[in-house]
This record gives sequence, C-alpha cells and structure tokens, in this order.
Amino acid sequence: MSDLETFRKETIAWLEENCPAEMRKPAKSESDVCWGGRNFQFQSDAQKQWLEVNAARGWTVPDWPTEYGGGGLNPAETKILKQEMTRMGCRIPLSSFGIWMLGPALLQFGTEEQKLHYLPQIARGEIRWCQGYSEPGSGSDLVSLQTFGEDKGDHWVVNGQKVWTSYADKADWIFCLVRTDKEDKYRGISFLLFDMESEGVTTKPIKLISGNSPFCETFFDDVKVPKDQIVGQLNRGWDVAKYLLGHEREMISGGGISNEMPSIGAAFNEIVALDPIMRAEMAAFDVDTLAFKAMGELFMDELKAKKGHPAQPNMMKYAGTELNKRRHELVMAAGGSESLEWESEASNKGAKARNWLRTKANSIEGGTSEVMLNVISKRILELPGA
Amino acid sequence: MSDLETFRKETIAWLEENCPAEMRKPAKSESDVCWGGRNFQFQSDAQKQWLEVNAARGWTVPDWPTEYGGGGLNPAETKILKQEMTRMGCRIPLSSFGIWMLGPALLQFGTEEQKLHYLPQIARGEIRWCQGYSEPGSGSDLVSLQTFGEDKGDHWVVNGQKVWTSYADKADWIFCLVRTDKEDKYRGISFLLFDMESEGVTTKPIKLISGNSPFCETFFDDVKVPKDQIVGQLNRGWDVAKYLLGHEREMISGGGISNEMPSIGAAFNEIVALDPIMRAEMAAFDVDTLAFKAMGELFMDELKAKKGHPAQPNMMKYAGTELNKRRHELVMAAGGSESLEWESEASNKGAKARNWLRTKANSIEGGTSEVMLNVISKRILELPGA
Amino acid sequence: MPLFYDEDQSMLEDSAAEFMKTEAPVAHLREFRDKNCPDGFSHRLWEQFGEMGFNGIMASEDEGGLGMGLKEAGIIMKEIGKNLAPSPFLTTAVAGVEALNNGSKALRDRYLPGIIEGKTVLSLAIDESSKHRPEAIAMEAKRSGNGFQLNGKKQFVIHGISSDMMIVAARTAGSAGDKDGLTLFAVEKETKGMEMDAVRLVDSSVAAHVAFNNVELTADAVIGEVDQGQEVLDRLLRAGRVASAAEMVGVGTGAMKQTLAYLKERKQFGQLIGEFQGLQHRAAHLYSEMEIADAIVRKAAEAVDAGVESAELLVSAAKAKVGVTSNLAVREGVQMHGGVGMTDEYDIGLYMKRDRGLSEFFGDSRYHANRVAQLYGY
Amino acid sequence: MPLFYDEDQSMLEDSAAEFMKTEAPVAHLREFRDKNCPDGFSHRLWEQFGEMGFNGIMASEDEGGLGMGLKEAGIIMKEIGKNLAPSPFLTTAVAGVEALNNGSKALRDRYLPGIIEGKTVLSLAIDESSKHRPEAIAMEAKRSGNGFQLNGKKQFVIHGISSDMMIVAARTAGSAGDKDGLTLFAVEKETKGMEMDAVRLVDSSVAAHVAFNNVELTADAVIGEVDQGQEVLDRLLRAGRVASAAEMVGVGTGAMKQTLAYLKERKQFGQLIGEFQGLQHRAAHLYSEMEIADAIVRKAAEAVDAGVESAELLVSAAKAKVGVTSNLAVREGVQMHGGVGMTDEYDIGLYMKRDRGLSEFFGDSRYHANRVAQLYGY
Repeated sequence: MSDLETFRKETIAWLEENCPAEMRKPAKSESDVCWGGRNFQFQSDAQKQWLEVNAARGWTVPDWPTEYGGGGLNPAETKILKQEMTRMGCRIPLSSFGIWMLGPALLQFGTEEQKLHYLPQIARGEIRWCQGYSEPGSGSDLVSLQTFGEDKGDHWVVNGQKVWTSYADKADWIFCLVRTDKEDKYRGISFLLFDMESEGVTTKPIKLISGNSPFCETFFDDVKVPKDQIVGQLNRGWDVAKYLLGHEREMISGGGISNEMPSIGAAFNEIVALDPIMRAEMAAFDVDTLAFKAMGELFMDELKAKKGHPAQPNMMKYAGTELNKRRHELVMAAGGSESLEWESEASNKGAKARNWLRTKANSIEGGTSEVMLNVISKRILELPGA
Repeated sequence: MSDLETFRKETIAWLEENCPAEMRKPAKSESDVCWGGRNFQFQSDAQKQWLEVNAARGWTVPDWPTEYGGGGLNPAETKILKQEMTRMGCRIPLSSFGIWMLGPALLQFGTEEQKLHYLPQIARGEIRWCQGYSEPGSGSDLVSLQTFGEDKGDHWVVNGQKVWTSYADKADWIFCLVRTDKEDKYRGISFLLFDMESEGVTTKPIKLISGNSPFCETFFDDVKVPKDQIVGQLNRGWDVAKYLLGHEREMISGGGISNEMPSIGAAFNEIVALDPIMRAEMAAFDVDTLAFKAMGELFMDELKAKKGHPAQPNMMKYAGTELNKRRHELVMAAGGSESLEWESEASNKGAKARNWLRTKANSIEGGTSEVMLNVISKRILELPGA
Repeated sequence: MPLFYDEDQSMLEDSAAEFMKTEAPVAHLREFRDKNCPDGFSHRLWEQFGEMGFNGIMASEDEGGLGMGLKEAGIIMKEIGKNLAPSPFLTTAVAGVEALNNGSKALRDRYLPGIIEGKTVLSLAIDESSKHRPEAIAMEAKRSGNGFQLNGKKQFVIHGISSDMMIVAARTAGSAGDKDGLTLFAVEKETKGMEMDAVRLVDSSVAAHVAFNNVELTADAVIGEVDQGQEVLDRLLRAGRVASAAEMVGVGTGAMKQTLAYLKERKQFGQLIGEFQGLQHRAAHLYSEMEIADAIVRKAAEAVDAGVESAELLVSAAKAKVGVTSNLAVREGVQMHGGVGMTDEYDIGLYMKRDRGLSEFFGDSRYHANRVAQLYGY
Repeated sequence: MPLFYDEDQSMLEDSAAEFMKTEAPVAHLREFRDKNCPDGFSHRLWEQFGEMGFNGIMASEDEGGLGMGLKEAGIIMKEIGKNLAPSPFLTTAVAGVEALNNGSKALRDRYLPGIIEGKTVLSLAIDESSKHRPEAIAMEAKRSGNGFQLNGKKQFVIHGISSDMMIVAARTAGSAGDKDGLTLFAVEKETKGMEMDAVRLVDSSVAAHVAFNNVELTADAVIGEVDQGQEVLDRLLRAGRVASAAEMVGVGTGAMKQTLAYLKERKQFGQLIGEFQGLQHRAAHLYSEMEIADAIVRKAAEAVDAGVESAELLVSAAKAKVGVTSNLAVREGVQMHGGVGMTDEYDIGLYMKRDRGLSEFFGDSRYHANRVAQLYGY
C-alpha cells in the first residue's frame, strides 16, 4: 500500500471516529457556520468538539506547517482529506478570514515572530479577523484610500473610515490598509493589524438589499497601533494586498466548483417540462456549468503545478461570479411566485430571494467584473493602454 | 371621396396600366436591380420601360419637387404610392446613391443652379453616382482623411485614395470628401463632385468574403475639379457629410422594417419541431423582431412629426443591423449543411451563405455599431467624456 | 394613429408623472415597507389616485369613467413603475375594470363607483401554481342550487387580503385546457369558506394564498356568461399583461435613469465612471433596448384598444420583450452602482426587487416567448 | 490526470504547431481554394501528416499507430483549426480509425497502413437531412445473399468524393430510432451503384450528396456486428464530436489571436483601437470564454479516453460550448476588424467560414445543448 493509500485509510478512520454525526449534515444556514473568535457562541457541543479535535490535529489548516498550528500535510494529502470530508459530508470545522486571507499573507510576508504569534491563534479559531480595504470613496480604486496612520515613534495613530468590512461587528482583530505616506500615492500604504477592541474603533452594520448585514462601516478615531503590528515593509502594503487579492480571487474562483454543482434543469424538471423556453435556457446554463467546472479543474491543476498565467484567477473570478448570478436568476424564475416570498416560513424566510440578491455582490466584491476585465486586457491580452 | 382616396385610386390605375408584368415579380438577384447611368445595360425591355414611365412622371423620386425632376408628392401621397407598389409587388424603378444620398444633400446644401443641373439627371437615372468618404487609414474616423485638393485658382487638383467606394467601377460621377485645408483638421474638408471619367481617376474592385465585389479602392492622381463642383461652403464639407450620414442612418434604420418581416420560427417550423433549442432562439428572435418593428413605426412617426431625438437614427441603425445579423445566423443554422453550399445550383450559387456574410458589413458600413454606441452615449445619454 | 403620445396623452403623462413624484416617490414605498403595512400600499394614496381621476380610466364615460384605453392606462402604469408606487391600480383599475366591462351592468353599478373614488380594491385569483399558466385552471365551481360552490386553491393573489372583491376564475364544466367551461366570479370579501394566507413578497407587496372551501356564490356573482368565461379572462389577461409590461417599462426606465445619474457622479481611478467606454457602451445598449421595449408595449396597447387580430401576438411579444429588458436594466443598474448598489440605502435594489415581482405577474418572458411561437404556429 | 498537457503532450503540441505553421498556414488553404482543387485538400499534405506520424495517433501501437487517445488527437485538431489547414484528418484518422478500432482485424489490416502513411482517405456517410440527427438514420441495408444491398441517400459527406472508403450507417433491421438494427459498413470507392454529387462549401471544403442505388456489399464490409452498429456509431460520433470541437477551439483561438493583433496595430481617432475599453472588455470576455471552451474539450476528450460514464454528457457539453464560443470569436473578429474584416484579403473571414462549416459537422450547439438536457433527464 502506498503512503497515500495508508494516509487515506487512516484519515477515514479518524474522521469516522471524531466527526460527530451532527457535523455530517449540511449546514442549514449561516448561523450553523463555525467562525470562532473570542465571543463566538457555539451552536452545539458537537460544533465545539468538531473544532477542538481538528485544531488539536492542525486540521483546521491542514496544509500549514505544524509549527504554526497546521497539519503539515503535503498537497496530495490535503486533497485526500478534502475528498474524504466531502464524501462523508463533514462540515468545515472552522470558517475564517484568518485562514483564507490573513494566514497566506503572513506566511508570505510575516516575520517569524509574527507567524508564531498569530498563525496558531488563527488555526485554533481563537481570534476572528476582518478585512479593512475599501473606503467610501474608493471601491475598485484602492489607491485612492484616505485612512491615515500618523507616525508617533513606536506607534501609529490611525484615523479614517472603512466600508465593506465583513462581520467587523463580530471580529476580534482587523487587517487593514492604511496610508502611511501622503506624498506617494501608489506606494505610501501599509498593511497593519490591530485589535478591534482598541480605543477609537466603532462599527456600524450596513443593511443590504438581501435584508442581511454581513458588512459594516468601520470608523477609526485616534486608534493606536504598535509598530510591530505591520505586515511586510513600511509603505509596501500594496504588495501584501495584491498578493492577498490574487489569493482571494483564486479562492473565490475555486470555491464554486470544488463541490458538485448539479444540473439546474434536472433540479427543476417538472417546471421545464411545461416551459420549453426555460428548458432551453437551463440546457445552455448546464452546458456552461459543465464547461466552467472543467475550467475549474484545469485551473486548479495548473495552479498546483504553477503553470497557469498569474492573472488567470481574474478570469476565473469573472466567469465564475457571472455564472453564479445567472444561476440564481434561473432559480428564481423556476420558483415563480413562490420564490418571491420574503418572510414566510414556507420559503424559509425568503431564503431563495435573499440568496439571489446576495449573489449580485459576487461580481462587485473582491474586484468588480469590470476590474477583472481590465486586468485580463492588460496582463493577459497585453492590450495597449489597458 | 377625399383627395387621398382619389389619389390612391388613380395611382392603382396608373400602376396597373404602366407596370410591366415582369416588373411585378421580385428581383432574383443583384443583377435584376436597375441602377441607371451612362453605361447601364438594361436586363430587359420591361426594366427600361418601367424606368422611363416613372422618370417621365417624376416617380423615381416621388417626393422631390417637380422642377428638379421629382413627382412633387406630399408625404401622405408618397406613402400611398409606396403602399400600392408594395401591394402589387412592383419593383423599385431606379436604385441610386444619387437618389438616396447625394439628392438629399443637394436639396439641403446645393445652389439653385446645382439643383437644376444635377437633380433631374439623377431622377432620370442618367448619371450613376458613387460615394467617396472612407480612406485606408480612416474608417470610423473621417476627420483623419488625407485626400487633398490643391487650390489652383479656378479648380482644385485632387490627389489621394478612397476605399469602400460602392460600385465605383460602374459609377459615372463621385461625391467625395476632400481635404482643402491642411491646417484645420476638423473643418478643412470640402464636399466635391466630379466625373469618374476625369483624367487621373482609377478604380480597383475589392473582393469581399461573400465573393462579391460591390466596393472599390479608388485612386486620384492629379484630378482636376472645377470650383463650381463644390456642395456647401469651402472647408465645411463636414456639415454636408454629417447631414448625409444622418440621412443614411435614417434610411438604413427604416429600411428593414418597412416591409413585413415574417416570423422566422414559422418559416422554419419543420426544423424547429425537431430542435427545441432552436425553437427557443427563434421565439426570442421573433419577440425582438416584433418589438423592433414597433420601434420602427414609432421612430418613423416621430421622424415625420419632427419629435424624436435627433440622434435616434443612431440607435435604430445599431439595433436594426445587429438584429439583421442575428437573423442571418439563425437562417444559416436552420439551413444546416445545405446552407453551407457555395456554388451549387440547388443553393442558388450559395445565396444563403453569401447573404449571411454580406450582413456582417451591416454593423460596419455607415458607422460601426461601436460608433453608434458612442454617439448614443454622448448625444442622448450625455455621459461625460463620451 | 401615431405611436407617440398625442397632446391629451402627453398631458396625462405630465400629470401622472407630477403626481407620482409628489405623492408616491420611492420614499413612499420605503415608508410603507418600513412600517410593515399589512396591505402593502396606502389607502390614502389610492383615494388620491381616485381624486386625480386615474381610476376610471378604463371605465366608460357613461359610468363615470374616462372611457380611455390601455394606451392611456399604460401611461399611468409607466409612471407608477418609475416611482415604484405601491397601489392596486393594475389589479383594480385596469384588469379588474376590463373584466367588469365585460360583465353585467349590475356588477359595474356595484363596484365601479368605489373604484373610481379610490375606495374599492379588486384582486385577481387566477394562478394555481407558482408559474402563471391560466390555460391549466382546474379549480372547481360546482353548480349548487341557483348558484355555485367553489372548492380549490389559488395563489399569487396580489392585494387579496385587502381587496373588497376578488375575481376568481374556475371551471364550471370540462377540464383544464378546454375552451368552454371556464367561468369568472366576483367574490365579495369575507365570503364564508375563503381562507387567506398573506405573504409579503420581495418587493414589499402582499400576495395571498387563498383556499376555497365550499364557498357558496349566487348566480349574479358570475362575470359574463357561465361556461363562457374564457373570453372575459382573455380580455382581463390582455389588459393585465400590457399594463404590467408598461409598469415594467417604467421600472426599467427608472432604474436606468438612476444608474445614468450615478455614472455622472461617481469617481473611480480619478475619472467619472461614466467616462469609461466599457460602461458607456453597455448603457447605450440598454437605452436602445429600453426604447424598443417601450415601443412594443405602446404598440400592443394600441392593438388591444383597436381590437385588431394581431393583438394577442403583440401583447405576448410586449411582455416577453420588456421582461428581458427591464431585467437587464436592473442587473446593469446594481452592477454599475457597485458596492452601494447592494445596500438598502440606495434605491436601485428596490427596482431590482420590483422587477422580479412584476416579471412573474401575468406570465414571465419565457411564458410569453413560447406563446409568440405558438401563435405563429410553431 | 491533470487537464493541462504533460511533457509528451506539450511536445506533440509544439511539433503540430510548427508543422502547420510551416506546411499548412492559412496561405495553404487560399492556394487550394484559388486553384479550385476538386478535393478541397492537398494529398501531398496528407502524406506529410503521415510522415509526421500524426495519422496513426488513434491506431494501436501493435498496428503501427501511436496508441494515443482523443486528448492527443485534439491537440493536433486544435493546430489544424488555428491554421485552417484543409485535411481529411478528422474523418480519417480520428472518427474513421475509431470505427475501425471497433471492427474486424481484416478491415484494419486493409485500411490502417494507408491511413498511417497518408495515402488513404476515409469519409463518413451519416447525415440524411441538412441537420445532424443520427438517431433518425433510416437508410435501408437489406440482406441480399451472403451480403447486403444498400438503398437510400446521404448528405454532408465531407471528402466523399476523394475517399478510398466511406463508412456508411444504415438500418439492417428495425426503423428510425430503434436501438438495435443499425449496422456500419465500409464501402469501397467506386462501388457500383453509388452516385456522388460533390458540392463546394462556404469554407472551401468539398462535401458529397451520395445516392445508393442497389449497392451490393459482402458481409466482410460490416464494421462490428450486424444490427449492433449503434455502439460503434456512438464511439465514432464521440470521437468526431470531440475532435471537431477541438478544431473549433483552434478556429476560435486563431480568430481571436488575429483580432488581438489587429487591435494592437489599427489606429482610429488617434488611438490604437485596442485602447478603447469597449473593445477591451469584449476581448477579455472572449478570452475567458475561449479558455473555458478549451477546458471542456480537454475534459471531454479525457473522459472518452478513460471510458467514464459521464463521457457522453461531457462530449455534448463540449460541442455545445465551443459552438457558441467560436461563433462569438469569429463574429467579434470580423466586427473588430471593421471594413477590412469584410475583405477576402484578410484571413479573419476565412475563420468565420470555417467556423460555420464545423458548427454543423457532428451536430451544432443547439443539438448538443438539447442532448445535455436529455442526458440529464429533462
């Protein structure tokens, strides 16, 4: 038996033994997701236990080095773990912007001290992070950001305002782009970390069209940030942010396709039997979905082999988010008048409609579709003046 | 009986008496079209006779004033004449860029002498005209044209090259945009008329993807043009050209919808019965066609009442040409492998495929779709910097 | 008749525009939404509609109305759409009155005065599944004594909960799909045996699921003739389809206008975003499509008003075209607004929600494209 | 297996690309078109294909081939597509060899050596109407003595006129739509009773309308089993569909590359037209679609090669996706070239013509989208 076969066998055995039955059913709603953090209220003992056994083994971040709280698995092992978890229906033990976003940036740009300090906390789900990039005046255009950190010797004093900070009202710490040099528009930005309980930090949830408020406006009023809480070089925060955005786009682009995306036409076969035009639209959509799934596989294969164009994640992000928006338009159409319901129990409090509206942000957050197309034009197609 | 009813009755009687039976069958191909001109070879006596009786009555240009060779009809009468000709299937007696393009420009900008000289020749089909606008370096961007007319006192000496001159190899005269002032890029252009038999004029047909050559490259080598052959003011040819382009877009936009455009799905009902996806596409196309026909009606109503936005013809040109291209894509798809045939008799020498390829120029000639969208952005939507 | 608005129609347009802008701008919708109004609209606004004379637009002049047609009703619907004004105008003053116009004088005498005054609200109980499919109506209306007994379920009954009378389509004979055997009934509110479950919809309107349990009706509740309800229903549907299409033209136009304004004010990368050609071309394309959608809606209204044969085809083409187009307008609208387009604070999201609701009402673009194909015989 | 090309596949790609660029660039197509070559391709080039070893790609190593699969064949097809190289590779070395691989050793011994050498050409007689619909094959093959007698008509037989052997699908039992009763025959050229009418197509290839009048065949002409031809036909079709889809990826990619080059060289309004964001965004969208189309074609090829259950679904998805995408590429290509795109002098129009031809070959995007729906059970 090869090493990988052994690993698979052991993994299956471990999952069988350690994953509580309740954690093998799909999460029903946002509130079933384990986000961790200082103030997190576990929904059940099973949820808490599932986080703890994974954290102990380093399997909340299976591919991170063990010294930083990870599982130390190689890519092949990581893939096997994911496959088996998917097969058994195991929930992700810990969802976290720390894992998805800050972690990779720290691994790339952090000092050894920072890695040893922050990464294990992330891995164990002790600290919940949020991201502070966008500002009211700068959506796609991050270069124009205004939040300013004034140099006070051993610390900065930060003033300004961020917007679209996900769950800032629930987060413990923030990773944040702050202007540290007003002269150099393109470079004078640094990547700072600080505690959301610091004096001067306030948050205000933004009500969205879906009726939910996953994002906040976040205000900084003379917030003190010690000098050792910078990631990467002073005034080179842009490098960290770009790396992270690229990573985020990879993640988003990979996200929708790792799981099986079933046929939409088959899911609504009774509806399409009576509606030949919808059937045609769904057939076209199923074709596009199958094609995009193949693209996702090719993309991930290339990514792992470090073969693809470095700007390819932008293409994936563009195509994947537009596809997902189309999917939800079709789901709403198939649902007809019942999918319009907004509060009824039968509609699970308007889950379909709220999810549909939520998808409209897919092509805005993490770089708009228009920005993606600009990047493809410039970096891949090398069109002039792009 | 109202005047118009009387007019209709008389018109029917006249058409019945004067339109030869052969001229009541649809033209089979381009060669059945009567273009007139010095060297025109009539395809039949009927074709010649039909031109002559119309020219005698001024009905090649029914709405032009009688003193310029027209029929002097008012808009209501002109409409009745068209309706009855369509109803009886009468062919257009004379197709001519002189009628469609130069005539309206002369009526607007010509001197009385010019009108009396040129218009009757056009009306009688004695002189065939071509248009010299585009140059190899300037397609959508007419301002950059280079053909230069040097002032020699009582005449200009014109040197340069035009491209996309329709039927220049068959035309007797050209109306041509010529730079007469090298300093003033935007204004230094004049609208000149000259004989294609002038010394120094040569033409070379351009072979198109359809296999046909309706356009030429045209070269001017020290061509003498007398000073009285300018339309409008010196260095103000742009005004004439813009007027004409506007007129052309109105014409193109009105063109496809004046006749009945039948359901594409019904035309291919046996094919779509076996192909539900094509049926869905054709249903969507039929919806768009019905909608565009309604738009055409609204557009013409507004035009007649001088109510519409002056830039609206650009929208009509854009939407109409894109729709027509889509139509031919569908026609090709419905025809399947048989519509691919290029030379066979059964396919009428590839008529379907050649027509399909011909439509690809719709959204290029007379202003590209992109230019139309620019104009809509700027003049109708008043977007900044457009 | 030219397709543009004549002088009278332009005056009507101006007065409807001015009225909606003053009395029922988007803020009005927000107010009623935020206070969780159980009816989903303001009864006071409905009276004001009456005071403006709007509600009698389709009623004959003899009976206190304006004796106008769908083209004029469409003018008002467009202004309603532009402002997202919540009102029972569509179900009551357009589709409802059209049905009553084809029923008995007695029913008209009973309901028209209240409608014209803005006191009476009508609702329509047609759909029996989540997709509009009136050709499959199966609800049963058994003869019972001199009258009828209704049993079955209806859904997507907009304003059902607040209506004084509900127009119910049911089968008195035959089975789903038969041409004969359909009958329309005027069912008074609080008739015994009706159960309603009100649901708030994404666009803040309120629809009802209605169950009929042995609902007894007298013979004078019949609108038109027994078993011959198909034609009245067809008329009702034609009116409702054209008018809802007109409202959607308004919704799309309103969304487009908001978006164009935003393109002229929002800066990114040191430029107004409206300067980017990528957005300009999409905006110009959208403009073009909206113009065309408006034209077919006018044409369909005119055709129904004139009673021409092709009206049925044009009506379905109109609802199909505008369904696709106003959907494009709200999608482009939210996307071009970027992040703020996702917030409840900006109005563009409300346009998206209203568009979704209207797209299902009286059949969506797919249903009607299919109908165009069927009417063309393929 | 990763979907990107491994080292061997990359080498094959490089050598195919280099070969086509040198021996069969677009100028080669023009030359054969302009001299009105009756076969529509160069027999010399076909021999060169053989010399390169391309033609045995799907034949087993035992039988002188390379023993590779559709993924590798697709690599060659893509390069053919990029250069619009006219050749019988698709009908002969891919679909034809795939059928022979499922037939008798005797037939392989007879045809494979010539194919591998680039001397033998095969054609496929499947379609009986202007649209691809192999499930409706009705042509009759009656038993006659020890053999069969064929009567009926086929059309869209590419290379029919120049082929040494034609694979003909006909019914030996049952009627159109029956699963059993289909048989594939290897019909030698100049067999008595075959009448061919050659027609030049828009893309300069040559197809034949073929009439079979009492064509007598011996039993050893059967490919596979009598009455059990459906499975062989399915294999042939899978190979043909994936390979034609791969060629279309090449056509679309070639068209896109020419267009991108033009965007970087053509000036209008004092700017390179590639600087206009309106065109940039469309180009970027096209790039994205072409990448995705390429991926599904690779995936489908891999699935067929691996014999997985979902192969049929992926094959139809591939042909459907690439059909839409390469059509987009050629339409955008001609439009972005502007006036010169309409001239015969520029190559972009040739891409448009080839795309049209290929879109019909082995079923168009609509046929295959419908098939995806059917395979998903709706």
